[in-house]
Amino acid sequence: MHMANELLSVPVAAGTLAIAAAGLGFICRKVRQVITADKLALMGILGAFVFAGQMVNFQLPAMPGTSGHMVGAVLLAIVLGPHLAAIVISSVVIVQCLIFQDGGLLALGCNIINMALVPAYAGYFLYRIVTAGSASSLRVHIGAMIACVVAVEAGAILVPVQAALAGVLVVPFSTFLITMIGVHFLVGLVEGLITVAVLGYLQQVRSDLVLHSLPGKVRLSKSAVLATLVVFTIIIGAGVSLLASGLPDGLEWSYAERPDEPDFEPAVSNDDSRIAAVDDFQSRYSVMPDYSVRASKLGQVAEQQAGSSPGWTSFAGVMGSVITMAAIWLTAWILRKRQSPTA
Amino acid sequence: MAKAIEIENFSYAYPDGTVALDKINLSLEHGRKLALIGPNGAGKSTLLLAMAGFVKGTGRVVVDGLEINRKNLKKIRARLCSCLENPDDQLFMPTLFDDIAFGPLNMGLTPEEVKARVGDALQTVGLTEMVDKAPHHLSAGQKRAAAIATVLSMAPKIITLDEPDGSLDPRNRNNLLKLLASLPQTLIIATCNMNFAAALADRAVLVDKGRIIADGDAKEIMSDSKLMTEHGLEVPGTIR
Amino acid sequence: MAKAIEIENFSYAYPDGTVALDKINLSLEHGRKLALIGPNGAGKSTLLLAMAGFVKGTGRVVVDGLEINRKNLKKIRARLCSCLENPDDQLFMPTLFDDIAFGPLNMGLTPEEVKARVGDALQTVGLTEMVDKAPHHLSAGQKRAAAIATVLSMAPKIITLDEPDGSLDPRNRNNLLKLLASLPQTLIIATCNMNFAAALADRAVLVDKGRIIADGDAKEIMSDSKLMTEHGLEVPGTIR
Amino acid sequence: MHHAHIDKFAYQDSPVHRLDSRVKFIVVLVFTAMVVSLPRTSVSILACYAVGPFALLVWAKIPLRFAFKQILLVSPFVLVLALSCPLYDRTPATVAFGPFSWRLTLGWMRCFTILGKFTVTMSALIALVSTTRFNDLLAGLQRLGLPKVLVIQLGFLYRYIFVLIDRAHHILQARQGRKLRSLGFKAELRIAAAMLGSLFVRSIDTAEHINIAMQARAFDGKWRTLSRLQIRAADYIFALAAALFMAGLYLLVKPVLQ
Ligand SMILES: Nc1ncnc2c1ncn2[C@@H]1O[C@H](COP(=O)(O)OP(=O)(O)OP(=O)(O)O)[C@@H](O)[C@H]1O
Ligand SMILES: Nc1ncnc2c1ncn2[C@@H]1O[C@H](COP(=O)(O)OP(=O)(O)OP(=O)(O)O)[C@@H](O)[C@H]1O
Ligand SMILES: [Mg+2]
Ligand SMILES: [Mg+2]
Repeated sequence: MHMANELLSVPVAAGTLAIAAAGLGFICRKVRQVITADKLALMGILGAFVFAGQMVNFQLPAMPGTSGHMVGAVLLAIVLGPHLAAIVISSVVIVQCLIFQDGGLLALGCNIINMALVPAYAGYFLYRIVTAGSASSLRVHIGAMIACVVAVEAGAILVPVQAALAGVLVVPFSTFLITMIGVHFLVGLVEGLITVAVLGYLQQVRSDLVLHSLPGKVRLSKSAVLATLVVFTIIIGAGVSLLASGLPDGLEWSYAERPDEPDFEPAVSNDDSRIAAVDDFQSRYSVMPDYSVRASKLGQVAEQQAGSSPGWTSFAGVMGSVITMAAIWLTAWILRKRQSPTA
Repeated sequence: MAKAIEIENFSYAYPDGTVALDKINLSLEHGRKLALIGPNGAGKSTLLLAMAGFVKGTGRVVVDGLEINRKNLKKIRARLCSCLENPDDQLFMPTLFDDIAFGPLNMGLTPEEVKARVGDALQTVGLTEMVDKAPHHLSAGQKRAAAIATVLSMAPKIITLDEPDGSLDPRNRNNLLKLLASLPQTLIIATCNMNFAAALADRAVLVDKGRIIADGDAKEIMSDSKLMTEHGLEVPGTIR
Repeated sequence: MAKAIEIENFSYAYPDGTVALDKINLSLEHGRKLALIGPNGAGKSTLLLAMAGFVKGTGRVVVDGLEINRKNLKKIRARLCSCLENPDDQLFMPTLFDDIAFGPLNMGLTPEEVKARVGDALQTVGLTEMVDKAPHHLSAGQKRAAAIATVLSMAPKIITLDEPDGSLDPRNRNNLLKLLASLPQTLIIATCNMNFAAALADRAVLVDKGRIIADGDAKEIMSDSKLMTEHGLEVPGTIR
Repeated sequence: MHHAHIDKFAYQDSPVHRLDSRVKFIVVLVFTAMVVSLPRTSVSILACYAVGPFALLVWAKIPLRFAFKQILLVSPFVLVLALSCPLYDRTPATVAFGPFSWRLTLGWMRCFTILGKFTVTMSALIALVSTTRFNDLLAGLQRLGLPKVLVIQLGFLYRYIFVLIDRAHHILQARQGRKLRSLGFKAELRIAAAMLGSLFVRSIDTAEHINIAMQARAFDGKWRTLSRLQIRAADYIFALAAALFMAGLYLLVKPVLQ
């Protein structure tokens, strides 16, 4: 599920972008020695494969009219190893943003973390642990299935966490979290089924691909696998439980104000008099009041506003913008008209 | 009896705005072998897609008496079967058997009937021993034959083929010619190899820039050297 | 002067055991145009790969006086350049400019030289205006020409081409023929289209089942109808 | 999904298309950050911000219908979350707009802000990507510090999206042509897996061919490209104008409209 700009605050966006950039930079540096020339084309094409693969849909049972498709993070992690898969899926996420406008520029950090880094590593680790190097198809299939469900879930859980940290939504954290977990359990299940089925096909026609023998595949040692998995579980578990248990009423702490508690002080108070004056100005003339309008005063403010002037400021703003746009459009139209007969 | 294909005033533009077909009118009786000829980018492949209902433009396309629309599409697909340009696109199942059984299974036949169909189709194209092979282990000529078998097993009345002669050596091409000539079905073949078209078709339709330029007896059209060179083609050696 | 290509007793089997080349002996002077003919699966593509050092078998391959080994490989790549069968495999960069500049850049030329090379190559194949286009915006014939330009820009002495005539209509094929005939380089062309081979080559090598069956003057070999049909080929219409 | 829409307008020519990709990218990034940081319930100010992307789209001759369609296409997730706001925040508020005034809840205003911000930032992103060729954007991003491995990777990805989408289309057509009824989930899954698997195997084969093509052209593992990026006077003017526009909105208009 693509995170959107609008569900983030600038600090959260900047933070996640920094984490994603650092992570990707680290991986790119780490694999630079092992990436042989022949990996470059392979990685790019498998990225394109993810897009093309998403077009192959199939009917889901019991849900007429819906169809599933594969995302492919775990499949790529199994075939390419986690580092290369993380790079490939990250580039897929970047292209989704830059070409298909899925998820915004600011949300890119979140999306890389949720959809590329976490699924690639989590999926790969689980797969490695379950299969333990064995090529028995039962183990491969169970491993892939678990890896898909957990990888998809792990990424999905992060979405409400990030949104809650940003504090843009009013949807209670627990509701959002439970919805995401529920929906993505199904998504992960479908992903798991199709990944297992594709692995079955590959074992039949190109078993070398499944058996870790794609030349130059970057692998991790078993202890690294376990250690990272433990750390990862602790971070996710701790983060989620902290957010869910400590703040039962939906992370209101992150808001500057508590409408249900009129006495609640803003987390950030500013005593600069100019800012206070602007604040005051804003709250008095606010047509579309921000949360900074005290709920207790709201009725009052609204009554004051009714029929008085402040509505006109925003009216002027919107009308001015609309007129400007119309003027721009008209100018462009006239210019084009004038160009086309001569051209 | 209804015509095999009737197209009235059909036009189609790709999403990027390329007009691939422009007011096409065409009608074809059952049992004929039609060659769609034209230079690269003429619109041959698109016309074949339109006949099978894969692209939806303006105008009417009627296949064996059924107009193409959502309701009829399934019935039409059982009567008109298309064989794509690249056999690798057509052969995606792990074994040849699965691939050839795919269509009949979808038609709801019993397992015995399906097996019989697969056997017949393989025999027609001469691949009986290959039944358990994976498609990517077949040679170029065998892949082409297998792709045709996947379509034959559905026993359609009409078969469309897109450049079936591509990347085949002369012997394989002759084998394919013989196979296609022996099929009783109505065949519609898009190709820019004039020798192939001349050897197989009794009727030719010359397409260029999305329009039908000429339509008539294959020999007559293909021996008109002015017409052919004007549209990037050549008079086939066998006619000249 | 050294021969363009000298192959002595070269054999190669694919990892799955298929013997693709079996004791090949071949030598070719500079400036010749050689057609490698043979049926599907004969080993033509594999032989071209061997000439460029992409498959390592037993025996000796010497290119322009340099034996193929790891040390010489870089030098050889600047002298012999191969163009693959599918232009989509050859054109892998996002724009035509980048694609054609790829080889010269790898040879360590200065940016000015690279730009000059790109300009020349594009002019030779007649795609000068397309320089900023993405490959997926080119037509079939243009893609083929562009693939040849990517090789020309490296100014090699020897160019190998794998089925350059595939899926082209007669006009595009003639344009390609003219382009190839006008090139001063040594050309080695694998094809199973006999008309194309006959129009271009002065020497022909007939390959089948990984062996060289005949080697000599192109007209002579290709007009031997017994030999040709025995190996799945045909006498080209232009000779008959 | 069809690839015809991917770079439909990036190859046109207009003053906006000719701007340097780095400048455009940074301007759009800063613009997005500014819009996102606007207060959570301010809708009218968004109209002023919308002038920027609108001007770019019109100036670059990108049809507005295309932009709107594109925005609509990617909106579902945001739409669901935005529409859930009114359910959870029912604090009443009065909205005055010129001669009119309404009673609403803060939840609704949040919902409108989220959707408004979404529209404005998305149109800015669309203005960026439909006026910039992807490879120019990549070259720009590389100059801005994107790791080289990722740049190369993205270049290949972009190039082969078109090839593989075509292939996927053909495979889908082959299935569609022979699929006359549903065979049940198990068979459907098996068939989809076979299609994906064969696409995957062919992708790997293609990668092998590309390797050969690269090495045939003297590729030795070191990636070299000629950058043809160039910052010109027009770019400075554009950057200045964008900075003035954003600063003006921030300093002058925002406090008044609040
Ligand atoms: N997916 C597509 N998107 C946009 N335009 C397309 C697409 N496919 C084909 N076209 C264009 O439509 C026109 C007709 O294409 P079509 O593939 O039908 O030609 P054709 O006659 O089959 O050519 P060829 O001999 O090369 O196969 C061409 O101009 C082509 O560039
Ligand atoms: N990657 C591979 N693995 C195993 N066998 C292969 C591989 N590629 C080719 N072969 C086999 O090697 C032999 C020679 O193949 P090659 O591709 O050189 O033939 P060709 O003469 O180019 O045929 P065509 O005209 O079909 O291109 C064939 O029998 C083929 O099946
Ligand atoms: Mg075609
Ligand atoms: Mg070959």
